[in-house]
Amino acid sequence: MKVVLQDLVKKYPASDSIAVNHVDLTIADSELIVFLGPSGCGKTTTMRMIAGLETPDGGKIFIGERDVTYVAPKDRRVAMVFQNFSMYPSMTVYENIAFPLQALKRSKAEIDQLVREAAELVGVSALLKRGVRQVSGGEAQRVSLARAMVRRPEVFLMDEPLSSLDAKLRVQMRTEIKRLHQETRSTMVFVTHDQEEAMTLGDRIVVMSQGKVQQVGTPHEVFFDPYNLFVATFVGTPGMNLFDGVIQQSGDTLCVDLQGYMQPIPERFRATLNAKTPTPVKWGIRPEGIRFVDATDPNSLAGQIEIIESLGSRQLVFVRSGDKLFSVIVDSLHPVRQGENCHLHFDETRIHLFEAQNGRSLTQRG
Amino acid sequence: MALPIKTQPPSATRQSQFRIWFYHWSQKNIHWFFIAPALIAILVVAIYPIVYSTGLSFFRVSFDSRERPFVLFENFIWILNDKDYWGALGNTLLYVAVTVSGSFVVGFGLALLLRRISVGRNWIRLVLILPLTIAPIVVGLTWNWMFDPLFGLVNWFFIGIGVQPQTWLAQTGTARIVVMLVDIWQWYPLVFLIMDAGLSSLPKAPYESARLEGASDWMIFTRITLPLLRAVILVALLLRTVDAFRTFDLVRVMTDGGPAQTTETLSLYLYRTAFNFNKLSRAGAGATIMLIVISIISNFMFRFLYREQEGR
Amino acid sequence: MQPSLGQRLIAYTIFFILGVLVLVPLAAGVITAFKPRIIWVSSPPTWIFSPTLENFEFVLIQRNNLLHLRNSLIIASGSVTIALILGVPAAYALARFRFRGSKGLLQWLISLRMIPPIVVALPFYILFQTFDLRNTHIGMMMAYLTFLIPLVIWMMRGYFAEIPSAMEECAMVEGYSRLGALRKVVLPVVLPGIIATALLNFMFAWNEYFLALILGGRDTSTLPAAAATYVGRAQVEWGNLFAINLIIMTPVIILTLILRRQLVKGLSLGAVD
Amino acid sequence: MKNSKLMGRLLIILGVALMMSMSVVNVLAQDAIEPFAVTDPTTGARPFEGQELRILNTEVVPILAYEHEILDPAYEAASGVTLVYENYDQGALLPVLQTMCAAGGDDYDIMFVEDGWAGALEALGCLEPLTPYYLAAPGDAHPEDFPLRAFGTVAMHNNVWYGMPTLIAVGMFAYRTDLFNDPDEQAAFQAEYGRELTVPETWEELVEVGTFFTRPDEGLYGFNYRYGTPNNILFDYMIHFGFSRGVNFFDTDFNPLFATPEALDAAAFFTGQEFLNMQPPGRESFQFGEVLQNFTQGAVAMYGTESWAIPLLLDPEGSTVAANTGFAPIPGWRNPETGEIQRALLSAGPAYMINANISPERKRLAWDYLQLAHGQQFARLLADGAGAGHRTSVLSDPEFVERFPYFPGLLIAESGGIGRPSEPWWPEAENALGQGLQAAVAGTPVEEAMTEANNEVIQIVTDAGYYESGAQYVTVEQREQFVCQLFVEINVTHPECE
Repeated sequence: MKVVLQDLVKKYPASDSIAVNHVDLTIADSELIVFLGPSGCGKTTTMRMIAGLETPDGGKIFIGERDVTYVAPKDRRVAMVFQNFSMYPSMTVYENIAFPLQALKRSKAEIDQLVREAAELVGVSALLKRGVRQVSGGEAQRVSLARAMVRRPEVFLMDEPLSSLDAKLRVQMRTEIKRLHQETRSTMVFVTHDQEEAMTLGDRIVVMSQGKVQQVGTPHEVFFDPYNLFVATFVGTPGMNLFDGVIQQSGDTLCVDLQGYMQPIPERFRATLNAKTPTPVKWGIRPEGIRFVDATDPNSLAGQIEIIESLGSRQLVFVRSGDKLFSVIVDSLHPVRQGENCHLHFDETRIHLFEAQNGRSLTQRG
Repeated sequence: MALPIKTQPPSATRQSQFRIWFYHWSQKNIHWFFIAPALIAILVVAIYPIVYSTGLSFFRVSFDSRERPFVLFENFIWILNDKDYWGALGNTLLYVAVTVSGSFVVGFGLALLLRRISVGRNWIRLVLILPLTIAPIVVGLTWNWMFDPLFGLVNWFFIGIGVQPQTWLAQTGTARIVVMLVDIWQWYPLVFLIMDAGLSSLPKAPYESARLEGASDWMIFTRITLPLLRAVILVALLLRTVDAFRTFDLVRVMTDGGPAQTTETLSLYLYRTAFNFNKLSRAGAGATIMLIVISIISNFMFRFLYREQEGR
Repeated sequence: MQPSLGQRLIAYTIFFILGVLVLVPLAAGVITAFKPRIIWVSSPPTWIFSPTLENFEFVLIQRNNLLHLRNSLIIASGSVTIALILGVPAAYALARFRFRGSKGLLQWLISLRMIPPIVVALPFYILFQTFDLRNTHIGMMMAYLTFLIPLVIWMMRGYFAEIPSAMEECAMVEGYSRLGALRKVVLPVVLPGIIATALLNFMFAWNEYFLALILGGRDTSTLPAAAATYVGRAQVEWGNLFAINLIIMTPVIILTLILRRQLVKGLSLGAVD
Repeated sequence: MKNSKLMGRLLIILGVALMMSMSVVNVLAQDAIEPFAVTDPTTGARPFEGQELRILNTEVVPILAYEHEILDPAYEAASGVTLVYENYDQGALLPVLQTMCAAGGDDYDIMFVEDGWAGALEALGCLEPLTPYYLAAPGDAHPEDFPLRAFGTVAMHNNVWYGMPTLIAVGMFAYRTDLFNDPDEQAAFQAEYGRELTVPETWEELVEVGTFFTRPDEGLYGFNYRYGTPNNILFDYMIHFGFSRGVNFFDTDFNPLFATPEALDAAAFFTGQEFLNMQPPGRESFQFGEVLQNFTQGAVAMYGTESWAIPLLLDPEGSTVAANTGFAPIPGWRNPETGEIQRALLSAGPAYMINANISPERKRLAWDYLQLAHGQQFARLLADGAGAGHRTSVLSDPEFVERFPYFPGLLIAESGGIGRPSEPWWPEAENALGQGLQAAVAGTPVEEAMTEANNEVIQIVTDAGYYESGAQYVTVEQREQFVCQLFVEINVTHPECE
């Protein structure tokens, strides 16, 4: 079932500051979409409006063709999994899963069958008789998934359901949710502040900040083609190297000046730069786009290795060059030593340019 | 997955303006649906009496005349010039300070102590909260009887250990202390109950790590227990303070404010002014001032409480 | 970690002393309730005597305190019930919704508990007079609500704040109205809290003296007001007084005994914010 | 100067006359009340059948208990009316009354009203004058059967008859006959003081005897008084020390008289160490209950009390010394000139009064009960059963006097009693004076304490506007005149009225 958010606005109660600022979004049928953003960016509020737990101050919400803006949550046929709540403490696992069905006034036999199916699907069949004290956090979260599924909702809403689990369990549950999505093919909205989760789960990612949608796109798009500075810095660990710079015409090519070293800028930016130089910009490059090269390489910037952090198979190296500190990711086998002098080469294709004033990407888009 | 789910027919896409407005309104003001009944009740049972008595304090109203001339601040001026009022205010503040801190220390101390033992906890708990279940007037009378200088058990206890019996409730020095002790006797169980419950819900982890780090009991208490229990402590203190301010029954039956008015609390003073001296509106003025004083104190405690809660 | 033997010994000694301090006055009172008139007081106290029920007979039958007992039961339980019905939803709203003035409202509510009963008495009397509520249980319950509602809201708010709001929101998404969610999901969880609140408030209502005295009529006068009549100008009728004291104490102590687990559980539920 | 003073007096006399005539007019202006009875002796009809009569009452003194036992069933059987009592302790009764009267409530038909409270309740319009009811149905009331002073204090206020006295309190003195009659004690006393051990007649004698009997090791003390709440202490001081020395509350212009040399002299004795030392510990807080308890438990040899306590002292179930209790007139001062012992005993007490806010029908019903409950018939029953009484005919009945030798003493006390002023502000003044006395007991120099109290009373009277309006304090003699006036109005004759 497709979900359409039309110019949604939500103000914080008890103050007039805006939580969700004119959000327009269409979520396709059977899509798993992830809302990603720092806390307080409005992602959860947006989801709660889809669920009906908050009423928008402006705009409309459609589920399928139905305008549900003013429909009570119980009548929206959505399901929601919450961040810090998983099981009703006064009920057993079985009663928990049966709970949404009781609201539909189904027969006992029908309920029983549906409960068992749902329990089977998330793997809690063995726990049905247990109470909340007798299940672990991960199991409780599975129960909440089963409870969400049992009603066959048109839309699944998940509000950081994994954030209270430990790292290993989180990865495991992530896979499970992905599998569930593939099996049920229902529309799923997943809210998280964890970009790794967003990247691995989402068909598409909605990056939000300060109540606004910053970018909507596939994980690949969001990572490799951030629309603006916010997305560029928020997505990716460690974040993009970003510096103020001035674009200069150096002969035929555009360059950015790095303490005398002129880094060429790809041609694709020329159109958006209005051919007016020198132009102040923010320029950036992800740590993965930097390589160590020999000192002989003319297209390189000299620097000194300050800190080395191991990331397992790779290592994160901080290199100082003048007043700038670059983070570089290289293979663990690459020999680096603290204090060593080195030379950095920037992959032209991975250079990002943003307008200095509003942070918008200068990449030309079709 | 074969079972068909009944789906409701799609609701009308065009909803009436009114319905939208109403939905909005009701969602925005949903809290009022819950609060309104209590608020209306409070309006009748609390605000009306307060407004009425405050209103009275601007008139000359007494239990000995039907005329009620408007006198503006006369009653307030009178009451502020009455040394008995200030005496009663001082007594009340002392009473509140001593009994609240006393019942807190005893109640909290016992709750802590109860953690140290394992056998017979339930029985001890039960015995300890008994005084709370007894009506203040009964408590006062019982202790009056205990302190009777000729026939009371306290007296016989003192004779037993070879001390001259004292006339506890008849001397200005001791009456105050005895009344406060009895108040503590009556109310420490409330603090005990709250603190006992608070202690039993403390997490274990900080204690274990502190102990591994070799912290002393005292350090654990001041650095871990107290901070973790701050909100609970404040709730207990607030509840006690609120009730201590309006103490009436206990003092009324034990000393009736005597001897020499050393135990006369504000409640008793107001009672005397209204019912013994017939000066209803003076009592109203006194009560108004008392309410202002109390609100200032409670406001102060509230700020403190909220700072704590928001700091988390 | 296990406290040392010495520590435990000290703890038990302190509990023993306190137990004596708590129990001796109560026990002495209870014993006196069974003493014949002539030895209500004596010097030294008499401990050996043939117990008599004449004090109870006098208090219950001659002075018709069964009526007061009934009044006490009706008024205390009734006022607590009404206070819960009115206060629990308000407490829920104050715990759940942040709206303009919600904090101020809470503070204001608890301040109301500090109103000296003297302030309330005459206005209530006139209110009773106007609406013909004199000598009715409903009227007395209204008067008691003055100090019960604030405490109910104050305590219950703590309990509701404990429960994640996601709990009832989840139920609401799963097909229940807000009220349905409250009833099916939240209520079972706060039940110990409600019981603790009810019990504490019952104690306050049951033991109330001043309002009962001024506002109570023949059909509404409660036990504490009746107890005070045994401290007369002529004499203190100790035996009768302790007999009625015992009657006042017993129901509350029995209730506390039955509900003590819920009381402790309930208090710890709300106390930890 | 002289002229203006004269004018002032004239004005006062005119004012008093105006007030009196107005009250007479008031009485006349009221609708005449039909003659009525709860049972018609000829037809047996019971017009009030099924009604309830609601009586606000206080605590259980045996007199009231007797009323319950004997009178009420008989009345209920005869009239078909149900009597509903509500009891409060005396301290709590006043707020209940005040609240009801201030709000014009009609919760109770008949109210127990102490003489000290009547002024305030009258001002609230809560008290129903009884004259018209008496004129319509005199029944068994017989108001002339009381000494004038007692009736004037307890039943009347501002020249209006409001109540039927339920009991009249006068000072009484009780002592332990077993101690006074013990030959060993007598011998020891003789040896120590060189005179016989007799029941003391003067306060000086009492101090001697009391000190003699004060033996804390045996748990025995000489004498016991109450010094508790402020108004009690004032009460006792005035009854037993002040009045007998010629102290009065006020002069005719409402100037308080508590710092005059006589008053200070009496106060010094009352609060002096000699007098305090023979009393048991705790005296500073003792009130009626405790002093009674001390005596009935055998802890004191002598005890000063009021007449209502007599039945309690004689009850073997209530007092360990009931069989050994003797009564005597309260001691007094020996007038050095005449050699006579001066005693002054305060008459005070409650009366049953009718709530002015109830319906006319209920008022008539209430009157019917009142005149029966406190009529001559019942007074005799009461004396017979409880050994208590306050009517002249009872107290002077030879048959009763033989059984209860203290009756004549009560009658004398009632006839000589000086009641409290029933001004609305009196409780406040009483409190100030009581506080002064308590301060003196606690050690403040008597003169200082009483002068301050006296000044406070002046302030209270000033605040009440009495000096400004030139109000006059009604003396005991004037009050007697009022009573006689009433008796003229209701066509009864009293031997004391001429």
